[in-house]
Amino acid sequence: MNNNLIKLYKSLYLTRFVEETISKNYSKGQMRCPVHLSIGQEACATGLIENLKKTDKLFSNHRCHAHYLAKGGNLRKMLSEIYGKNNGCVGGVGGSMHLQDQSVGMVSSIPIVSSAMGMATGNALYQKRNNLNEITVIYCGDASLEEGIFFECANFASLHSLPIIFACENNLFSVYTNIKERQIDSNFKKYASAFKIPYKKIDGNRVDEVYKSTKKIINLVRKKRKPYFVQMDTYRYKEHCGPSDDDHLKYRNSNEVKFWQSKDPISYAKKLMKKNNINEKKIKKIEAKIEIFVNKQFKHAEIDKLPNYKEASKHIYV
Amino acid sequence: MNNNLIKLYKSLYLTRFVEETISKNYSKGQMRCPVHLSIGQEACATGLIENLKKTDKLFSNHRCHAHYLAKGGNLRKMLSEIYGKNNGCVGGVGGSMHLQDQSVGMVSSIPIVSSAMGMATGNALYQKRNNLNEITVIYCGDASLEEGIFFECANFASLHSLPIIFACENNLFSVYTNIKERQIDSNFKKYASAFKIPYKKIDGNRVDEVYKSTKKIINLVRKKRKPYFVQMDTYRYKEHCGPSDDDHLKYRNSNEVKFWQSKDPISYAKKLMKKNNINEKKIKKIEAKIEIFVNKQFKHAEIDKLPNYKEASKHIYV
Amino acid sequence: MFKRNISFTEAIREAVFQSIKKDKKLFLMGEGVDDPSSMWGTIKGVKKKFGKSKTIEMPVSENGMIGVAIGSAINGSKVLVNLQRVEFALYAFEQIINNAAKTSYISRGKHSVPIVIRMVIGRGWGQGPEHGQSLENIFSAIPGLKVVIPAFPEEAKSMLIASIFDPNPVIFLEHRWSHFTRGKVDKKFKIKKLKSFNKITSGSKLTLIANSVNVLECLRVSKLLKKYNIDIDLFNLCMPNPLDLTEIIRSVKKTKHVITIDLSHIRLGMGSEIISTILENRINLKSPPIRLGLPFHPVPSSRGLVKNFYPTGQDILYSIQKSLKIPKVKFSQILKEYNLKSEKLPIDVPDPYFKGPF
Amino acid sequence: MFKRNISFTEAIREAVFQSIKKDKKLFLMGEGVDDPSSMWGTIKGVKKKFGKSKTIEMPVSENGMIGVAIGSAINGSKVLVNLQRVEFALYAFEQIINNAAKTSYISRGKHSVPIVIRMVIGRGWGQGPEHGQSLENIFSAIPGLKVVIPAFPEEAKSMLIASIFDPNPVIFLEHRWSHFTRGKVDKKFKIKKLKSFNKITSGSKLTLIANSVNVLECLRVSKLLKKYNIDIDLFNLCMPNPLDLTEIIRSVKKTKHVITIDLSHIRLGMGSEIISTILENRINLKSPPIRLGLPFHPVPSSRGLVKNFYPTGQDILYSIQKSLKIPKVKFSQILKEYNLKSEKLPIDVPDPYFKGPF
Ligand SMILES: Cc1ncc(C[n+]2csc(CCOP(=O)(O)OP(=O)(O)O)c2C)c(N)n1
Ligand SMILES: Cc1ncc(C[n+]2csc(CCOP(=O)(O)OP(=O)(O)O)c2C)c(N)n1
Ligand SMILES: [Mg+2]
Ligand SMILES: [Mg+2]
Repeated sequence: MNNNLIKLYKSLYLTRFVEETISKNYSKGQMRCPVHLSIGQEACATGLIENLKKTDKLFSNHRCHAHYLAKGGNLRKMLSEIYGKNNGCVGGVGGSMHLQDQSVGMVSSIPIVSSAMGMATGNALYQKRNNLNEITVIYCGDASLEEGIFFECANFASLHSLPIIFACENNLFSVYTNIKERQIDSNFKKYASAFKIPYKKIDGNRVDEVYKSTKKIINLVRKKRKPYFVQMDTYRYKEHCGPSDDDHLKYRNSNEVKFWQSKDPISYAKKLMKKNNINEKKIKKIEAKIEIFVNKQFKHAEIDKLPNYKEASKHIYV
Repeated sequence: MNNNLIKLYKSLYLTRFVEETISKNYSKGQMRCPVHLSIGQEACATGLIENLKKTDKLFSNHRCHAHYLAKGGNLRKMLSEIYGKNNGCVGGVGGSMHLQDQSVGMVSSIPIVSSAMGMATGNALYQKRNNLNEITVIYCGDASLEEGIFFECANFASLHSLPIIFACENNLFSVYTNIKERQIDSNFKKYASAFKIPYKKIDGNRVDEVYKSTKKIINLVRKKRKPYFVQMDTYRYKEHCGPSDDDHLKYRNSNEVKFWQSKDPISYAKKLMKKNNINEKKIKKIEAKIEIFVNKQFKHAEIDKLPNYKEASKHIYV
Repeated sequence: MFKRNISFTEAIREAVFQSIKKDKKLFLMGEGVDDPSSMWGTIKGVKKKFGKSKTIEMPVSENGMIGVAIGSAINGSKVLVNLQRVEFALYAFEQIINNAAKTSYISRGKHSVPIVIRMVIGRGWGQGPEHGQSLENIFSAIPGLKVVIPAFPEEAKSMLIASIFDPNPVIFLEHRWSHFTRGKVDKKFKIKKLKSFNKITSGSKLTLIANSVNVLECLRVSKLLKKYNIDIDLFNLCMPNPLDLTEIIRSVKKTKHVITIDLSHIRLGMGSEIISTILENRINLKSPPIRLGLPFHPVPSSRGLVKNFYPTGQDILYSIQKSLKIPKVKFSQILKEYNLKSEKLPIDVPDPYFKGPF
Repeated sequence: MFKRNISFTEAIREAVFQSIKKDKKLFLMGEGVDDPSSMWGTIKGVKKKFGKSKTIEMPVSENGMIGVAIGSAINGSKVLVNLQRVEFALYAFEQIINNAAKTSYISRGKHSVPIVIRMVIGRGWGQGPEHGQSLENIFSAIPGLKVVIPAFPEEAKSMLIASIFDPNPVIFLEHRWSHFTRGKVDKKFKIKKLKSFNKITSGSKLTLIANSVNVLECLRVSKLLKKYNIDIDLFNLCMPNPLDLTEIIRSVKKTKHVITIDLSHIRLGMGSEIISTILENRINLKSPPIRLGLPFHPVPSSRGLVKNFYPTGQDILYSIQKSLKIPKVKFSQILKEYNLKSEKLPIDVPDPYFKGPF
């Protein structure tokens, strides 16, 4: 249990520290692409993905840093990509919204809302047809449930009983717009039920709960080869796109903000560790090690070279 | 009651006779466009639409003859359109799949599955915003519930509480493909519930039931300004597209075909009338009158002129 | 090389059957993929012959379907998607343009998308505005897609095989009228290289570029003109994307006369790209280039309205006369012979000539 | 006529506000239509000023949204739809092409679709392959759509008003960099006729056609060349669909030199249509036409990779030299002056010149 907690915390803290560093350094103007930070939402990524095997496949959207890191994606390549450098995971053609790392099963991040949904479903079809022991996870936001393609994929996944988990991070907002203005309520069970897809709602800020619940779900999906819908309620701290807070804009209720801050996934995990007799010192040591590692990767990315413009016209076709 | 039954029967018989005549004459090669006949499904159109006001707006799909006629669309113009003639309801540019008659609120038929859904929802939004006492009805097939746009519209209609009825004719097939191969089951309540849209399933072959149930529903939608989903199970007799039977292809179970034929909406309505002491003679008289009328319209359409090709380049813009 | 006279439909089917045999990673997907019509017989019996794992019946959800095809394909499946009409793909433009076309580019070639999306172009019998578009120029304006349009049975077979075994996403456009053509087709399975143009007839007087059913009409015209000593370099633009105009440039340098025929609208059609490129290449034409194709409005349904809509053999002849300034007397003789040979059939069904054999 | 120096953003906003005042049938629709960003301020405060009935917040469902807009519009509403990026419209191509573009045609003018779909074209700051496309050539290949692309604040205002009061569906493309431009804009509300071209500078030596941000670069070049006695007929192709080339034909007949710059890819871009049409019109150019625009591959994100991707002032100058054969000495002087004036700024943010005022 303790080992597990530590593993989870490492992943959480890595993600948080990487994104805090992005946030801190963004204004230097070297990360010249839009960034969508997951700060506040880390447990949704860590808790579930920690249960996946390397061979399991992950798909993501515009807010993909946490998923990439939790899946074990190469940090240096991620940062180099965000810096627009030649060592980027896709050589700089994609930027922050297109992270992928084939070597760990982080297949694709697509910044068009719900666009990765079809590909993920196709991936699960492939796994099923070829009797692979893998599963597919598609991370999506609450707004992605408003795109027709989600329903098309849910229908197909259910009809063909595919090993796919729709992992929905409900942070209540699409950019500045509350889910109340977009959907009739924020209980997604109704969508899953429409396709007889089993559903579970999880507190997305509690890494232990996400971990425990999704462990069972993942086992089920792997064994039974059928889809599952997981709703993880959570909250984003920073602005939708960019490095800063935007609470001054007042589109989010300040009590709501406070409520979610009191449920901070990192603090929560820390408390858990303490409860399990992992002391402050040990935690600090873990954190320090991560920080050193992360800072080094940032340095690397900063000094990586810009790609040669001739690369831009390559790979249009295979 | 009797008057009502007679009215319903007239509409049913008109539709049946028109389509039987199309079927009979199609091989003469003068109706040179694809036709999707509603023979067997007439009660879904008649029973519901008979309750609508002229100002209520109707949208349809490729299988639009019955809807057009039930809504009071001009028969001559419909036939002329199918014959590709200049008196066609859209001057011959559309053919059988694009019937519309503004004067009676038959707004548009679009032969791309579910494509009229968005327009219908927008129409209901217009009615709501302008406090009109109208409602919108969108006829759609079972397959149209597989297109993402249906879910997008259902969400929007529910969220904004729009006066729209999703009138789904479930004939169990999309072309030759059984619904079992396309959806997890054929109870559409699950889709309606996903958006908290009230739902009712009706025997689509019993015109009295369709009429009674939808009367209440239409009143409700008109008063409460909110959407409703109506599932009408029914069966098409002819091939998906074209004038003939295709039972020799055996894509439909012969017992199933027989079962539905035993539930023929015209025979059923006839029995009803007899039960209500409308005698055979009276019925024959009604039918004869309709037949004379219809035959005359066919003659008209046959001798209508082909449109001048110069019309083809008009109305690209308003 | 053993060639039989078979139909375009049979050629497609043979390509599908042989490809499934060659590569067990291939499967078919579509609405009604194994129904009694089975894309007008082009894929009839796949399930019966190869088992149900080779055909996946799809809900009527085009965008999701293309997404699923892409997702299967980046893993190593080869997917042949079947759409009865080009228009149904409009629902799937998002997946086609965002994912099919860009996956190789974005992944720096780590992912490939070996899918073929067969789409049928409707014409005749009152198809009308939403069942008669071709859109090949639009697909050809998207980098990362390949666009293939066979005109003859032989091309249908060899290019479908080539498309299936191409690692890139291919939009495979079949004209409904092409299905009826017949011609000699090699029985062997062979993976040829896809190329933009197939040369159909050779000549020195004029370069004529068309594709799909328009090529058939051009062939008839070219054969006729040959008798009158007017020999034409006729090209079938069978892969408009990616577009390699080398051969065309060479031909036009020789002929100094060029006519293009677009399957879709003239406006922003392949003809516009071809002609601009020719001009950029400093070729001095002896007469202005001519573009034929559809006028810039939707496809009307009635046979009364499609008169003057689709380019005809006569239109092509007149354009050639205009370009080459064929003497009046000679031209009226040509026209007479053309009219004699072309039967007076309704405008909305394929001319018997179109059936071939080619 | 009272003109003030305002930004493109303010011009758009003024057009929206004045149009709402003029016609109570108008309302706005979109994702985040009244959020704090409100399309980068272009529609800020509509709700506050005109009440919540004028803005309809939409779920993230683009195809449904466009369908809803069309359905409202055929009844008599005027709908202004707001999309933050062109790419999001890919989900809605079905509704745009099947219904928005064809409703007037199919209904024989009984229905009209007075909607305007504003879409923003991304560039710079690493937008990348799915946030940087423009697709104006694709929309312009669809009959029944109007496509409008303003370059200057004045155009932004007058053309948005004209688009809103046009009974047809209008794709209104705004380049993200245009938002920062400033210029003199008439305060009055006036419904002008939409036309394909606005003439920006007059001259006899060469016809230069561009749109959106490329016009700004052209203007700079044209002004510079004027000093060297090279006067240029510069046209802003502000409505590529429907396309009326009369003015261009006239200009090229005079100048005999033509260069086009596409906002999107050169391949099958507006330039190809323009140049083909010029040639069909039997105009003897003195040098081959030149097309500039984007190379035929997706938009990369990194600033290292967009080098050589977007046409620059230098590219334009070199092309003009190539066309006019400007003597070497003179040209190097021109180039020197150009380079002096254009600041060395990062490639992925708008040049300060782009801000105007114009
Ligand atoms: C098809 C499409 N429409 C709109 C956008 C603009 N957009 C980018 S992110 C976003 C919000 C998505 O919200 P959600 O799915 O809940 O994810 P979150 O940002 O909250 O993590 C929107 C609307 C887009 N990228 N793609
Ligand atoms: C988007 C789209 N995909 C496919 C088709 C081909 N198609 C025409 S009718 C039809 C069947 C539709 O079935 P359903 O909605 O149940 O209506 P029915 O024909 O049974 O009345 C199909 C698939 C189409 N017209 N549009
Ligand atoms: Mg969200
Ligand atoms: Mg059906």
